[in-house]
Amino acid sequence: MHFAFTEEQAMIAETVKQFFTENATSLRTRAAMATDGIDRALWASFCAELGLAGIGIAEELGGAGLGMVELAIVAEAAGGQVAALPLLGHAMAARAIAAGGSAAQQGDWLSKLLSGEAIAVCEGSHSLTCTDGKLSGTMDCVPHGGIADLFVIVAPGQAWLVRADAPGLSVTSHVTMDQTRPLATLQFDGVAADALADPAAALAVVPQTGWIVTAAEALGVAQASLDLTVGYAKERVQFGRAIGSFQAYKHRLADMMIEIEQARSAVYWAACAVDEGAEEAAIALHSAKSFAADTAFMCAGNMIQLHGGIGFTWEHDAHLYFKRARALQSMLGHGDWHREQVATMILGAAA
Amino acid sequence: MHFAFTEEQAMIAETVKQFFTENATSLRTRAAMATDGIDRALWASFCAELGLAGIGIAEELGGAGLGMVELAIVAEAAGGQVAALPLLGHAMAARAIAAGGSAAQQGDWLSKLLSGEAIAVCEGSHSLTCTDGKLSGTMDCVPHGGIADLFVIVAPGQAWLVRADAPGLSVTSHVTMDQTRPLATLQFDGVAADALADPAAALAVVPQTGWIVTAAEALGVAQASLDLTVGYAKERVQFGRAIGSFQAYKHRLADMMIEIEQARSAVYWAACAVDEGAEEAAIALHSAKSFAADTAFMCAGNMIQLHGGIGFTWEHDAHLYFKRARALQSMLGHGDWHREQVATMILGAAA
Amino acid sequence: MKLGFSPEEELFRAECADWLQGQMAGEFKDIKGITTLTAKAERRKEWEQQLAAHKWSCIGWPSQWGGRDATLAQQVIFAEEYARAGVPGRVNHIGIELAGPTILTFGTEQQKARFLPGIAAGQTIFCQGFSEPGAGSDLASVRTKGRLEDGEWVVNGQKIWTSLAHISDWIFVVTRTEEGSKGPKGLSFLMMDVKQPGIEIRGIKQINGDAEFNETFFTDARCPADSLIGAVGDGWKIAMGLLAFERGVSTLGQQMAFRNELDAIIAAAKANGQASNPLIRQRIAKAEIGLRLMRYGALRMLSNTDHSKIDGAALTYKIQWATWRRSLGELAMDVLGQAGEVAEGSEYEWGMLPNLFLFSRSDTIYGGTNQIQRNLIAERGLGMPREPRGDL
Amino acid sequence: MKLGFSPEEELFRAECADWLQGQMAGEFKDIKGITTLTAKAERRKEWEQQLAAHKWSCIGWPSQWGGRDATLAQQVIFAEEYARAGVPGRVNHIGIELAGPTILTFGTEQQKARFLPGIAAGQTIFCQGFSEPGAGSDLASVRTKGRLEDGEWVVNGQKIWTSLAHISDWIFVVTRTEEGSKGPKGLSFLMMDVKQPGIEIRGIKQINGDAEFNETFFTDARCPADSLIGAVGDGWKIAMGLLAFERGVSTLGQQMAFRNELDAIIAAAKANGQASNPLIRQRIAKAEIGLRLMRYGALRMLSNTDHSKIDGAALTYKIQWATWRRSLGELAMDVLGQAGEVAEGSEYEWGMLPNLFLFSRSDTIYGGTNQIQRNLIAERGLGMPREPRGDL
Repeated sequence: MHFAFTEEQAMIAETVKQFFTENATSLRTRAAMATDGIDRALWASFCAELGLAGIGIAEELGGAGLGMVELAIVAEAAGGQVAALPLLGHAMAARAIAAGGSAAQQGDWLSKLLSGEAIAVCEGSHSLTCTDGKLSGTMDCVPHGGIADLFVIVAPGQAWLVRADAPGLSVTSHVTMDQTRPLATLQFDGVAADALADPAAALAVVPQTGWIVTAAEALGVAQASLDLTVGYAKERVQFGRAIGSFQAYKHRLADMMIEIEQARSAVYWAACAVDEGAEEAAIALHSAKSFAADTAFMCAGNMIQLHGGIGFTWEHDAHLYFKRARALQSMLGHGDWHREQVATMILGAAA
Repeated sequence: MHFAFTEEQAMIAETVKQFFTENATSLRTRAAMATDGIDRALWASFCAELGLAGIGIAEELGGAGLGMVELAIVAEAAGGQVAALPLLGHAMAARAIAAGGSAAQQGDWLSKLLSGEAIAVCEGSHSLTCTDGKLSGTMDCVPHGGIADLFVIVAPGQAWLVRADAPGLSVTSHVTMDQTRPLATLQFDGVAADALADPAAALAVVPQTGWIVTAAEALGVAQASLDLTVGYAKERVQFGRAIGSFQAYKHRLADMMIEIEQARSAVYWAACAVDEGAEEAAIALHSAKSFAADTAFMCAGNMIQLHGGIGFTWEHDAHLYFKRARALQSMLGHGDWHREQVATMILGAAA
Repeated sequence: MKLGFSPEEELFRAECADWLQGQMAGEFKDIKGITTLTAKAERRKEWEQQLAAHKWSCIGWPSQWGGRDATLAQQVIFAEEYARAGVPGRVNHIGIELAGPTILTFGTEQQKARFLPGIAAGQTIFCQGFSEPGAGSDLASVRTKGRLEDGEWVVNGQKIWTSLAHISDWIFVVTRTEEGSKGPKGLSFLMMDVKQPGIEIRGIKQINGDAEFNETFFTDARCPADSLIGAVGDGWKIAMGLLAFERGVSTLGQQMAFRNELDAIIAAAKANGQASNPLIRQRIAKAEIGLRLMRYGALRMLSNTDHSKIDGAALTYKIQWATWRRSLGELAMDVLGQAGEVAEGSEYEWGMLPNLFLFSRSDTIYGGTNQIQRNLIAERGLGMPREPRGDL
Repeated sequence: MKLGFSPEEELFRAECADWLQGQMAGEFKDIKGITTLTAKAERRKEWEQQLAAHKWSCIGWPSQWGGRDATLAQQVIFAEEYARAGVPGRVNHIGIELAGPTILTFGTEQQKARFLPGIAAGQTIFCQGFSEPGAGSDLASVRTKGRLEDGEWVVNGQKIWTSLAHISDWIFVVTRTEEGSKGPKGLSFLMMDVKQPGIEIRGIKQINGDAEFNETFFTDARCPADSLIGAVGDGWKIAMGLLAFERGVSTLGQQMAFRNELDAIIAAAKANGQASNPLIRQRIAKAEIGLRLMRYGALRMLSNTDHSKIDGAALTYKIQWATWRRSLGELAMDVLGQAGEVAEGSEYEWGMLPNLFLFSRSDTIYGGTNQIQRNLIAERGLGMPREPRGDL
């Protein structure tokens, strides 16, 4: 029992933090926002130079090994810079293929995905129908759907690979509030789909991976919101005083820290519980996703408020964090839904 | 359209405020708490000297006339001193008899109630059964049930008068968190009941009266909690400063005032809407009861917090307000229930 | 205490409703239902003039200056019917609700004659030059300088958050006219023509992608000597008086806009099934109650005639509506779900509810942040010690 | 990062569980399940001694002083099994968790020999004399005076909120030993025998009708010169060190008590149907999540070995649990409904949940109010400027 980073984990944390701080700059992120919402050069160096796209994928499959704790470390750092990256979909997709793909499916895709040569997105659906291996129906609000080469689609008891250029598939990317992760609509008209060999195995890893990445990103967003506001509090003068000297301002910062510390416990508890196959993993995941996303929203909202007028301008980065935080709340299950899952575990199903 | 007190209303407000401040002292309230939870001498002078027990009862029935606005003014002042009085049950009972009683029932009871000679309590029940004019069953949590001479009991489509000394009725008074309004259990074993002549008319006035009195009491509790805390903030020194000079403390007081001002609008909106028979009366009543009770709880809780250690001692009056506030939240419908009624009005019934 | 309206007042209501609905069904059909402050600005200036032509522009003003000496009840009724008819907000609300009343209260007869007819007629659109960079909520820190030179005021400096400056004709400016003065002393209140070479307007793009606010730069901008309202050095007093007008009848019009927003949320919840989610039901009920209480709070402050005491309803009004509306934005997004994050068109432009969500983050900041509001409430309303100024 | 326990640790868990459950089923059956701090105090002193006799009294202490040099994991396991077995809280928790570690860290060898065996053996029950009337959260304002006279410290003054003083043998007292000194300077830390004529204890009746806290009056109270911990004037430093011990392994035991409270709420909700109320379900889920996060926050701070950096989990822990528990009290009452306001017996005495509701109002006050906690977090954790002291 040791609930702190190992030396290796601390080193990864430092490395990725430095990588994102240096490379995922506001300038580059804004350039990505103006186009399709990803910084391709950043993703390329993340995959190639850092080699971290393979975290959570076994080494024998060409991955980096390691586990959810390390994935959370990476996602937290990415979130801290609101980096415009397809990390979320990638992690879900690659882990789904690693867990549930046939050797051929793994061979076709994993090395391409881990090298950054291809980008995959993974999404769940309850409404697609599959007849004779052909998918029909619509999927809304697919994050980064517009830039994917491959879709991994999971449905109750089933999972498929679909190439973005498959005949019958049309992808419409939307102008999205969080411009670093545009949502797309996928229209399937009898699209040939490659069924994953072991859909149950894929289904087992997809939600946990998604929740950990979003929760860890949210933690990064929350911490960055606090850090940036603390910096501002020290330099900004109002009424002849550093605004950080106003007790109400200080207390608001303190409230952010109180939530963030809990969010941090939640994220690494969940990641660690998944890695160890602990019974608590389910409750930990729901706790982490709901708590961390709400914390990110609270902190990013406070960042705007505590910056005053400049905080709601386009020019300042606060709105990037704020919009990311909102997106993190609404994707992969709203907080209320996750809490209802926790309630079901301890109280039984709702009447 | 003039949403401010008339001169007469302002005068009543001043008179009752002075009356309660002078007479409903902490010492007397604590004496009442140690016995059966009412200050009989206070009730006697309220009825006899002030003659305000007849507010909301037509003058031709021996009442003081006037309406719910004036009743709210009285209840607000009583709440401001956490007075140990049977005002709530009295108002509901007397108005029920005035509205739905036969001339004989009115003659039997109204003058006794308005003079303070007899005390009545009014409560709703969904579980009592009435066979051949005899009531059976149990009623829990009847406020001041232990000191009533008369019970006015309303049920869907029915209403009865029951004397406290009626054979078959046993009344058990409980030690109650708010000692100024002990709750009692009433056990009916074939108790002879005098059915009110017009139960629908009684039913129409009972809930509105109860909600206005509790909401107005809550407003008084909230305002008194703020006033007492403001006084403390000016005199108490910590860290070499008046604690009221700490911005976090100031802001908390401001938050109380923000809620109280809304609660004040709510209470008098509801009272006025009932007096004018406005269509909005229903939504106003649910708004007033839920908002004012929550405000009272928030303010009384803050009063404890902002007094520090002394705030949670028995010696200080803060706990009297706090317990009254809690009781006001839970009686006559919790805030969540009232808000659900509002939701039903604007969204339709829940699925 | 009386909430209802008299039969005469109900007749007045019918008159307002008839005229307003007639306009929105007829000549001004094209602007019905606009909810933003800036859309179709030129057409809405024509609407201001149409209002004026029928004496509906500023009914609370004295009839001498184009008003109707309307009673409080009449003003309440007009605001309600205005919104009910789907008429868009007033592009000259600053002129009608702030500049006009300020001139009526503090201006000379000459100034009244010079400005009021243009404002009342919808010919002179006003904006407000208070905030400055580095002194967002701190009016006493104003650094924009004004000096009297050859019978003209010459102004240099910069204002920020000048809402609607880009469509305005005039601006009122708080300037520091006493060299070396500090704090609230040495400030003066000037009326200036926006359309002059010395004034430059730059839009500030906001979180929602729109630009309602501006930076306004003054470089030897000029106005005649008699554009000064009150005396030299009265700027603080007049600005404070003006801020009090903000809590006037106009609040009712603003509330009707909130009503539209809440109604849109209710409609969305009914349409997508969230109306049966008990958590959403509670939040919608709270929003509904909050909005009603805002109305009755406004009526309380408007009915209040005893100005010797602190008016708690007025003092707490700004933070109340701002906080309510910010929560409303969050509720809107939770009702819409992820779909609310998708724009309808191909531009970064937002429909009513997502725009509410984004824009409302500024409500708790401009016009005095929530933090400043709490200071004011505790200090003015509850007699707590003032926050000390520093000397940085 | 590792949450699970090793097979050896699981063996240790079995050992703890066996012994504790055996005791609660056998000799100490009569105290099983007690949840208040004060009930059956004498019998619980015997329990302290039983723990000591089997070396379970202070397992984290060095074995030289009666401990087991237990690892963190072992301490976590013991705390969990202690609560799981339904063993009541430690009446000597202040001795074991605060006084003992303080003496271990700051005491002389002589003092260790004098005090530690008694504490470890459950013979010496300690209480804490920090707060004073008029200086609730402000330790630097201590006015109780100590002077050295004929080889003895003589203490005069008054302490307040002395939890459990009425059942204690010893008290540690922060006194002002330098005449005329102010603030954190000139304070000293003394160990004093409670049972002497110069010390008088008066219970303070609380909101819940109980009296756990006390006023403690010192009138020429005495202790030998070598009862001073550290040097004269070190009182502040030692008190601050002691407060850090409050965030140790004992937090886990406290959490197990919280677990019992939340479980009682869950059981009540299931019994009365509130478990199907979606609003209550959300609140129970939030409470559950909050409690779990407290556990992992505590494990983070206990696992943290890098003391050069601010430990955010430790710094935010007090306000986190206090606020959580206060909300839990409100949740309990909303689950119970009006019935929760009725006492079971004929005295003003409360069952677990209503008592939680009432008593938890003090959690956010004693040991540093939430307001003080936020100051500390912002100042120590985030480097914000300190609140200035006044000179009143």
